[in-house]
Amino acid sequence: MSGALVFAWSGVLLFGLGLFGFIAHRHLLRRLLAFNIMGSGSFLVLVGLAQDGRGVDPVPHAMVITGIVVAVASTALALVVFRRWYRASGRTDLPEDT
Amino acid sequence: MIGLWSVPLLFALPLALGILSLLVTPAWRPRLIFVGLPLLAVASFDVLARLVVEGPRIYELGGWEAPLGINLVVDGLAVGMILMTTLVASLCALYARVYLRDYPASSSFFWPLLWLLWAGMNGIWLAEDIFNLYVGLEVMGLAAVGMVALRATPQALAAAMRYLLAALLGSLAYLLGVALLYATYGTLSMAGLHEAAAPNVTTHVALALIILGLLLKTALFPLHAWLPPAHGGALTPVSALLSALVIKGSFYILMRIWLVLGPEVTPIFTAQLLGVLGAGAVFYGGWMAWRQHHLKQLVAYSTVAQIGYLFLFFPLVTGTGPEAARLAWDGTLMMLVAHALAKAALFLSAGNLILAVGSTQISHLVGISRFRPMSLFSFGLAGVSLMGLPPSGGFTGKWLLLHSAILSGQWWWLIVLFLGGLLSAAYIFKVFRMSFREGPQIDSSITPPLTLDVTALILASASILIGLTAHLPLFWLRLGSAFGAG
Amino acid sequence: MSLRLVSAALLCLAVTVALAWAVLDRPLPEENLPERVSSAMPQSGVDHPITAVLLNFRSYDTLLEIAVLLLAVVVALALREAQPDRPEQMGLENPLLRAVMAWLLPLILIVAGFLLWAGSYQPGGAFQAGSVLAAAGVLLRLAGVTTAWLDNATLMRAGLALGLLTFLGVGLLVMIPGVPFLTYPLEYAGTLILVIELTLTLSIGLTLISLFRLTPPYADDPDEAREQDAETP
Amino acid sequence: MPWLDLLLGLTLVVTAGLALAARDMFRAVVMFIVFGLLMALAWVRLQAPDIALAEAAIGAGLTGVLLLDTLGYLRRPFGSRVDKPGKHQ
Repeated sequence: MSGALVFAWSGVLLFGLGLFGFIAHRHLLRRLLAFNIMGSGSFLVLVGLAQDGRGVDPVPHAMVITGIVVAVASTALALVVFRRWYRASGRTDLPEDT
Repeated sequence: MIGLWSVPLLFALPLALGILSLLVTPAWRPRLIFVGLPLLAVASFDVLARLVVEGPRIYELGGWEAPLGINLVVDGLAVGMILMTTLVASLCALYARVYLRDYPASSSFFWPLLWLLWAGMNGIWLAEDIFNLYVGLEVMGLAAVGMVALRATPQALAAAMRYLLAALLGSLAYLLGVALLYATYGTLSMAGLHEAAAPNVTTHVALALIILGLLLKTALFPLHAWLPPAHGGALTPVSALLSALVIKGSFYILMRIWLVLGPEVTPIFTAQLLGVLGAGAVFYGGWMAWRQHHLKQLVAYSTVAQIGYLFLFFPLVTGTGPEAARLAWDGTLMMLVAHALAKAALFLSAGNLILAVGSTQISHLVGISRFRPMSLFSFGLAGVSLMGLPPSGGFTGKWLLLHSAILSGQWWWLIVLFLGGLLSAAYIFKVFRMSFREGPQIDSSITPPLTLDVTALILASASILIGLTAHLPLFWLRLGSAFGAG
Repeated sequence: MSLRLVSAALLCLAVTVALAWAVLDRPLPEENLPERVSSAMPQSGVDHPITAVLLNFRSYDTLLEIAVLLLAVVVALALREAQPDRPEQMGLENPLLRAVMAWLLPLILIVAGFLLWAGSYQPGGAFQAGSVLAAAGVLLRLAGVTTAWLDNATLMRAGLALGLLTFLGVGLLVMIPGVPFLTYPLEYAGTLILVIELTLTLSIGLTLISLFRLTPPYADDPDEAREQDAETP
Repeated sequence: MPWLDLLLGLTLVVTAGLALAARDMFRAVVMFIVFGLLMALAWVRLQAPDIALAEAAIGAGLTGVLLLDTLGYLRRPFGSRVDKPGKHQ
C-alpha cells in the first residue's frame, strides 16, 4: 500500500464521516463543518488515487486548489445567509419540513 | 473568425457585465441590460448560424487539446440550450427591470447575480470537461442561492439555506464521482471518457455518485423538498429563471454524462429506476400542485411534476432501438425547451396576477378575469403547453415520448404521460375556475406595467409556437449528437 | 430524531462501502496526463507545473473559480445588515500589538510578494499570496490600525474587479491574431501570466478581506438605495 | 507499509470525528482548524506543497476565522430574540 493510497482511504472515511455529520446534525454550523470535511475527503480521494503508483500528477493538484477556493467561497456564502437567518429567527437550525 | 469570438463571448460577456454592474451606481445597474442583451443575442445567433453552416465543432480554450486543456463543445444541443437561455433570461431581465422597482434593496444586487448566473449557465451548456462542469455548477448554483436569498425575509433565508445545503451536497457527490472517473481513466474530457469507458465497479460507483448529486440539484422526486420554498418564495423574475433554466443545468449534465459513458456502462436497471422516479415526480408534483393555496407554490410544485417527464429519457434511450432512442431524445428536448418557455411564462403571469390582486392566495383571484384578461391569457397559454394540449410544445414533446414508448414496447410510460396531463389540467383549471367565478372578492385591480404583461405573453406564445415549428429546432438540436441529423 | 440518525448512518455506511469497493476494484488508467503536462511545459511560459495548469492549460477553470469568489462577495454585500452590527472600533488598543504589527506587516507583504513571484518556478502563486495578503488585512483590523483605504468603497470594488477584468481582458486580447480565448503567445506567456497573477493576488486578497468584514460601509448601501428610490417615486 | 502516512491518515479521521462530535461549538471549530492543519501536513506527504499552502491559509486559516467570527456573532444578544436559540446547540 503506497502512501498515496493510505490518504485515499482516509479520504473515503472522511467523506463517509462528513456525510453522516451533514445529515445527522441540525445545527447549521456543524453541518458546514461536515461539508468541509466531506470536501477534504473528496480532495484526498482525488489526489490519492491519481498518484497511487504513478507519481506526482499536477492536474489534480490544480483541481484541489480550485476546489479549496470554491469550498471557502461556499462556506462564506453559507455563513452570510446563516447570520441573517439567525438574526431574523433566533434559530441555529432550519425548521422541520412542512 | 467571428465564430472564434462569439463562443467565448457567451460566458466572458456576462462575467464582465457582472463585474461592471458592481462598479456602477445602483441606478445604472438595470440599464446595463440594454448593452448586454443585444450583444448576447448577437453572439448566440452567430453561434447558431455557424452551427448550421459549418456543423458542430470543438473549441480549444487556450489552444490546448482535450486531455491537457479544457475544450468547449459547440454542437446542436449546446447551441439549443444557449438560445433558450438567451430568450428566457432576456425576457426575465426586461421583466425584472420593471418589477424590481418595488424592491430597491433587492434589485441592487439582482443584476450582478443575474449576469454571473448567465455566465455559469452558458459555461455549463458549452462544457466538455467534467471538472469544468463542477466549477460551472458552482457558479450557477451559488448565484441561484444568492437570488433566492435576495428578499432577506426569514422565509427566503430559510429557503436559500435549504437550497444551498442541497446544492453543496449535490456538488460534493458529483466531485467525488469526477475524482473516481479521473482515477480510472486519467482524463476529464468527455470525448476521452467516451472512448475509454468500460463497465467496472469504479465507473458504476462514480456514475451513481454523479447521478445522486445531480438528482439532488435537479430536485427529482423524492429529493425535491428544497425546491418549492425556494422557487415559490423568491421574487417573481427569480422564480422564473430558476424554474425555467437553472433546474435544466444539472439535468443537462446528467443527460450528457449518461450518453458519454455509453450503453455498456449505463445499466438498464438504473435507467428504469430513473424513469420510475420521474413517474413518481409527475404524480406527486401534480397532486401537490393541485392542493396548494398559494399561486406561486402551485407553479413551483408544477415544476416538480414537469421535471419528472424529462427523466423518461433514460429508460427510453437505454437499450432501445435507434429509432425509439431518437424519438426519446427529440421528445425530451422538446419537453425541456417547452417547459422552460411555459414555466417562465407561468411564473411571470402568476406574478402579474399577484400584483393585480395584491395577494398570493389563489382564492383571492375570484373575478380577476374581468380585470386582467391578458395576464390570465398568458397563464392559460402556458398552461396549455404544460398540460400537453395541441398545438403546443408540450404536446409535441409528449407525442414524441409516447411514440418512443410504444416503439420500445414500454407501454407503462404511457400511463405517466396521460395521467400527468390530467393532473396538470386539474391544477391549471383550479386557477381558472377561481378567476372566472363572479364573487364579492374584488371589484377593481391594480394595473401592472405593460412590460410585465408583454414579456409573459411573448414567453407563453413561444411555448405554443415551438410546438408548431418543432421540425427545424429538433433538427438543429440533433446536430453533432449520437442521434444523427436525419 | 432517531430516524434521522439511523438513515444518516445507513446512507453513510452504504456510501463508504461503495467507495471502498470502487477504490479496491479500480483499473489503472491508460491515459497519462502528467506526461502530457511535462511535455507541454516548455510552451507554458512558466516553470512550475501547477501554475502552468492553473493559469495556462486549465486557466478557464481558474477564471470561473474567481467568479465563484466574487459571487460570495456579492451575496455578502446583498445580505449584510443595513446597520453595521458591530462597532467599527473592534481594534485591540494595545501599543505592544501595534509595535509588533509595524514589524510584522512589511514581513507579511514580503512573504506575499515572494509567494507570488515564486509561483512561476516553485510552490506558491496567486491564491496563496492572496490569502497571505488577506491575513495581513485581517491582522490590521484586529490591531485597530486605521484602514480607511479598505473602507473606501470605490477603491475596494475596483480592487475586487481588477483581477477578473484583467483575466478576461488578457483572454480576449490575445485572440486578435485569430486564436481561441486565453491562448497566450509563447513569447509573452510568462509576462501575461505574471500580470494576471499579480492582479488576481490583489483581488483575491481584497475578496477574502471583504468576506471577513461583511459589513464595510459601502456607498451603495441598500438603505441608501431605498432612500434614493423614495425621492423619485 | 508507510507507517507515518498511516498514522497521519488515522489522526485525520479521528480529528474529523472529534470536530463533528464535540459538544461545545467552540471546541468543534478549534478541532476543525486542527484538522485543516493536519490536512496541510497530509498534502506535504502527498508531495503537493502548493495545496498544503492553500489548505493552511484558506482551508484552515480563513474558514476557521470565518467560523470563529460567526460563533462570536451567535454569542451576542439580539433584542428579545436571544431567548429562543436553536434547540440543538
